[in-house]
Amino acid sequence: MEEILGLVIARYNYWIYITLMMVGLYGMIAKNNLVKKIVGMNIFQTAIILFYVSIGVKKGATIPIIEHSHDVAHQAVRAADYINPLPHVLMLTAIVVSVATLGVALAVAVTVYQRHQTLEEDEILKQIREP
Amino acid sequence: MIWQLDLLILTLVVLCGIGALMIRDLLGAAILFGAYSFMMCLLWAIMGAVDVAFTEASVGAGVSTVFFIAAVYHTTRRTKD
Amino acid sequence: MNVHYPALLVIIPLLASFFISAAGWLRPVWCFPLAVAAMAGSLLVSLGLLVDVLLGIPGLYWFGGWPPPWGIYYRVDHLNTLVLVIIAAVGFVNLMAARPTVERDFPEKAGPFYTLYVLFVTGLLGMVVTGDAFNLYVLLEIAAITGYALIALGKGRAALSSLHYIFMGTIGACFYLLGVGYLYIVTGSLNMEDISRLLQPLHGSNVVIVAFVIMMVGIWLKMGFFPLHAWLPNAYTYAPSPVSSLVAPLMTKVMVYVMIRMILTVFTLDYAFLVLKLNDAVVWLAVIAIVAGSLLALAEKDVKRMLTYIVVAEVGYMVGGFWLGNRAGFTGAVLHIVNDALMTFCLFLAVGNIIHVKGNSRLESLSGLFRTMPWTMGALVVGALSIIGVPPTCGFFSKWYLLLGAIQSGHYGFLAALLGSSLVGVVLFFRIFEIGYFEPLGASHGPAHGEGGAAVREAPLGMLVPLWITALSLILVGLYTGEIVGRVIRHAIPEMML
Amino acid sequence: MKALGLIIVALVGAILVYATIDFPPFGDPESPASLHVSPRYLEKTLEETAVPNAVTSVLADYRSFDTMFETTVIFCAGVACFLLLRVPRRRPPAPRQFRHRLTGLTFRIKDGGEFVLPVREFEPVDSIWTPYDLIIETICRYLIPFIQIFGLYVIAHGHYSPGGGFQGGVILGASIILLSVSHNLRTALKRMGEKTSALFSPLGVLIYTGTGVLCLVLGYNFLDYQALAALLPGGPIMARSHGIFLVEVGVGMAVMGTMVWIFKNLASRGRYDEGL
Amino acid sequence: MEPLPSLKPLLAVLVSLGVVPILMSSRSANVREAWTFGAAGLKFLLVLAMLPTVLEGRELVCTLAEVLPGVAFRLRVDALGMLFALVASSLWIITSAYSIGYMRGLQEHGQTRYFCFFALALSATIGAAFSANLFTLYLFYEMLSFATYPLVTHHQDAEARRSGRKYLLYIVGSSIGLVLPAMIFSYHLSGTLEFTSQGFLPRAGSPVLLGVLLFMFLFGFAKAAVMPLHAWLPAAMVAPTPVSALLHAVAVVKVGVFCILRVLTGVFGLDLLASFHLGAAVACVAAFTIIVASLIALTQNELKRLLAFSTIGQLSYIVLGAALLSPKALVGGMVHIAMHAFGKITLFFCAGAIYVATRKKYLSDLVGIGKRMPVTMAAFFVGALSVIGLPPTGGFLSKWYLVLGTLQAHQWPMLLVILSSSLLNAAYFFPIVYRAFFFQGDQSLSDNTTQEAPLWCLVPLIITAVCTILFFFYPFPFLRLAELAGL
Repeated sequence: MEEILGLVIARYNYWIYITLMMVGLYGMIAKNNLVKKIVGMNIFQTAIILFYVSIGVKKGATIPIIEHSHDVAHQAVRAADYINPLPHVLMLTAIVVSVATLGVALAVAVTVYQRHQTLEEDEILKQIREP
Repeated sequence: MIWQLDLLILTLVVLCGIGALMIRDLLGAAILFGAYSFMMCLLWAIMGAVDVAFTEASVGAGVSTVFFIAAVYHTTRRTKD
Repeated sequence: MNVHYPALLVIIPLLASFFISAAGWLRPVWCFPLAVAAMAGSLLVSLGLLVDVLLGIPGLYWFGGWPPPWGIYYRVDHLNTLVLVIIAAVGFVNLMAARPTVERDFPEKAGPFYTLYVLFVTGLLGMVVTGDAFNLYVLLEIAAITGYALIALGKGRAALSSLHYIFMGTIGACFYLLGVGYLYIVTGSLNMEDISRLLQPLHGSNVVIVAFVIMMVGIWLKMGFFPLHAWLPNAYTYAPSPVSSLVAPLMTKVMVYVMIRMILTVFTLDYAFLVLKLNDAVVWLAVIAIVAGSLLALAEKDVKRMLTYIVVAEVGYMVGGFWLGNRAGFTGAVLHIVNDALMTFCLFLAVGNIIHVKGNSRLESLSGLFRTMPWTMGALVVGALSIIGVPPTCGFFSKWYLLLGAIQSGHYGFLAALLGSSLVGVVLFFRIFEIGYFEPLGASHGPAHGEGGAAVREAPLGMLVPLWITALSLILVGLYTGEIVGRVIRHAIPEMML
Repeated sequence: MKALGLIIVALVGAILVYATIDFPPFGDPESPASLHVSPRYLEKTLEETAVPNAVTSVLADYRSFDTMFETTVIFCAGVACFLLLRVPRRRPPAPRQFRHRLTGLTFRIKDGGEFVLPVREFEPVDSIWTPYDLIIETICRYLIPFIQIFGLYVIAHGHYSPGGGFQGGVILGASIILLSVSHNLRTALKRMGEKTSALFSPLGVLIYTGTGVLCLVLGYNFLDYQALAALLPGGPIMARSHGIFLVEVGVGMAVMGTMVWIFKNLASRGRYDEGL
Repeated sequence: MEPLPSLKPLLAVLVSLGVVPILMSSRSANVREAWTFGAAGLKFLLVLAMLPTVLEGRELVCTLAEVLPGVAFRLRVDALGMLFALVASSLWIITSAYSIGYMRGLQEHGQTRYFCFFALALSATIGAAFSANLFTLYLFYEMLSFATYPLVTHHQDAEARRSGRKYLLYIVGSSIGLVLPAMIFSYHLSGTLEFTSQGFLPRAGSPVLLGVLLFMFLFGFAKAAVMPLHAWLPAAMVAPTPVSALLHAVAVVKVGVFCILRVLTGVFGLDLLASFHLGAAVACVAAFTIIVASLIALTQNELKRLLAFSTIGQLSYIVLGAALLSPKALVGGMVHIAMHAFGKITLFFCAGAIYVATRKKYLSDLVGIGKRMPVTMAAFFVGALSVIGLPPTGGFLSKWYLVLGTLQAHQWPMLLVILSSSLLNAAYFFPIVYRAFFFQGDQSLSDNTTQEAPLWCLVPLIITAVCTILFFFYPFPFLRLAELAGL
């Protein structure tokens, strides 16, 4: 019991990301409304971003902006003092990708609405089947 | 890192996410999604990812929500689920 | 020769796309020539890279001058150089064929169309050549987003199909990204070779297993591997024909390449075949994919849609061939990436021509086409023979290697599936030919209908020439199979493969 | 669908949980992710690029090639939205409506009719016109310049503090979007026309790629900013810093242009009328 | 002796392929037919030019590309291939002439297409004859299948469509389903596909595996119409008669048996077959086909269908010749390729001529036709003699050798089969001739005026009939080639 509890607490962020990811995935698969699906897609993507950011965290470290002063020569920098910047960089990219996907998805959804006058998937499929 | 705060925000994130999917109004979903993004941004700021948080604040909570609203405005708020 | 070739390969079309986009606002007539120049440039560079590889010059490029694993690097080797040439060539030839349709169907949007077109090819080229796992994701998204938009441009159901593609594609890409994250969390690196080195002692870890599984699922989603293919037929059917003849031949093949690359370079064959022992299961999945794809194709009444199911079946060929795990199967899979890209390209181009003239590609509208569109149908026959696997078209040779691989590894289910799908191919295509040849039944019978009596209503020359270039290349590639395998693919096979 | 969704979700969730058991503990400074590649970025960023913000230096230098494509992704999205939504202008004009600014009287001009009253006192409106809220309008009008200055600051100061091209670009874009939301799209279009925003995004990416090509032309690898030392003062290290700045400006422009462009297309369904 | 590198085989294959674009683009029928003749003559001359070298016992070889490791796209002219190519190329000239008469006489549509695919089919036939390995053979075999499809379905009506489907189903289905895996399996076992005089399959293979492979080949080459995969041949008789004549008496079906001969001699080798008693099994299948096909032929009323079943039976003679595993029988089988070709093509030409002149195709309508078309029916008689195997026709020679072969191999039952089949052949051919000359038919045929088919039709069938008799006296080239091949 102790062990499991320890496991749960030690990786709390990871559990949350899994939860969010599953929420998003469920939304994408099970929701009927196209915009809802898009919301699910975004939640899904942000969950992964949360995962990456969690990788970068270091206990006892600060944000990855190196302390510096202009007059003093560079002193040695200890990597353990700063949070891992690489996941942040990757996730900047991922955020941008997700907003780009969102833009395109919404544009396509608007196009769908213009053609079918509804955003409910079952209604659209019905319209297609019986023209 | 204040763990109570951390826990609170994590819980809020999940709630906002589920709420955005559950609510039967697309405009509401868009707003809740904005809230979700903002919570996420706070979370990342707490975790020390300032740049990511900054981007999420401007992109996720800002522009994405506006995009959603723009799209919903020109389609419909109605949703069955 | 030129050390910057790997970079130029991607940069030329990338730069051109910005100019095309700007030209769309300032001087719309320049869009097409710019796009042609871009595609020609990357085709030339890819040929240059091929020559380099043949001469044994390693194509390694450090972006920003940073050495791996800190920076991103591109790597051209025997495995990807052929894929590069095929992508660039298909992109180039299809662009030529696209012009009449684009100018007729959406003239005022030619600028953005060509921009996205060029960017799509850029994304694919980059995915193939990159040596960085995360960079691959970004390029994957470029190819995906441009693909979504281009597909949604079609009529009718296209928008909904594209939206489904967006959902599935995003899940696929995110699974891939998650897999990269898992690898990163245990290795701390993003460089493929570096990860592979660091993974050696970690083969027992849950994280690596899950990373492998989730990455494979993501990649399979993207390539439309049965049963994850649901998005593919609709998306490719309803897309405008210049788009489907670009996306359908390339996207799935590139994803197959990515699968091979990930297993070969990142996880290593040892891991995939000896530690996880998934190979038999995956080959059986491929068998199911082939059978299901062929049967679903039989049920279709629209030629283009039928072709999309053939694509699904062909994905099974390549995945199965690779997972057989022997030299012949591997050779077959890699050769089939090249050949299948060419054959599906040829078929989609031919169907594009039919749609250009007839407006749709339903079976009933094909009647009498051998008389009215003899050139298009001729090329369709060549493509069909290649899919069926008739020598000397290239389709035969990759099928040969796949069958040989199946026999060597004793996997008779795969053997039977391949042969069965060839036979289904015969039925499928001869159904089309019968309609084009016989119908309207009896109307052509009698002395009155002599030669040249029927009005020939062909597609414009600008679409026929690319089509026939492709059709002839099918035979040419077939005859040069020995060279291709002997000088390129053979060197890509890892030593440990039996 | 729901059942299928639940099954898939349960399956994927189980796999992920299975993997998580073997993860290094959360926040562990000894995890491989923190030990292998990233220390170099932290330790050498000042030395090699003279940029204290490690995120910026990794983003725009060590992994600048990624970032270039990331900007391209945004550009793609802009072009895609335009391609999908923009309605070509060849359709005949709908009956036009003009509203008198002071009295709120609205005139409707039929097809072929001509509007003879002094145009300055009137504004063209659509049928969906709603009155502006004075408070919002005024506050936004005062706020927007500050937002824009802040955006520029974020771009320029990305080397030393959180921020950079993306964030700055989005903020700049958001300022225009705010204008459009608080007034209407036509007002925003007057400040930043369709063509401007559509040209900003390729131009921004072009600046980025152009910087890389410049390095290539100067005999170094693509995006190896050292090459810029031949053109800019301060030696190879500072050249990297300057290169990063150039690139960030490009990103900012591209992101700003594209965000506005996407918004315009989404908010007006490609018709470029009043918008939201 | 070292094979001689030469481009001639390639040219012989390509000459008809090269003429296709010209045929397709030519607007005038005369120009088109002149080109056809030119190509046919050139092809025959090219084949003839290689004959002396082959008769000296040397081989010509032409390698184009090594497509798979150990497998090249290669042409090689040896005695057996030469024999077959000689028959096919000489008959193409005659058939071209006949086609002109037939097609113009009936005012058929789509003549350009017809001549194009005819030329293509001939290329494939010669290519198959000159194939140096199983891969090349398979290539031309498939090419022939697809090139003949438009010819079989030339009439483009519902019946043609049905027959076309059947044709494809049998021919392509068996080649992809059986030959292809068998070929790859052989490659897997031996690493090569090159024909050798002793066969390339390893001696040490398991008998079961080899037996399965053998039968996959035997039935896979369904063009040989070995029962039970014979049903396509009667169905394919919907094609215009010249097609049936050349393709279904000479090119297509002979390619089928030629492939089987190649497989028996070049892939397995007679020694291997003998050591596992596989020859007897093949012989049984062939014997069964011979008898059953002849019996079915007895019941037919449509002339072309009768000829089709007769062909099925005669083809199996050739298979039988190889399966007996004795040198004499092998020679008999090979010579039978030539002799049967000339005899059967005469018969088909006659059937076509009758159709052109009178539009009749049922036996019951042909009573008394001998008075109206005496030359045609005389030729028919000669052809029938040859197929039955009676002197003074070439058919006698091949059967003589086959009979000698059975004696040499001590296969008494097979002797019985051959003899009884000859009796059956006589039983279905002689009544036709007899009734044609000595019976009084219906009104339309009995007005005693001679009215033959057009000259373009008549001359070719006279030539082939004369050849049939001539070969009885001068069988030299064929016999010599067969003996060379049988060595």
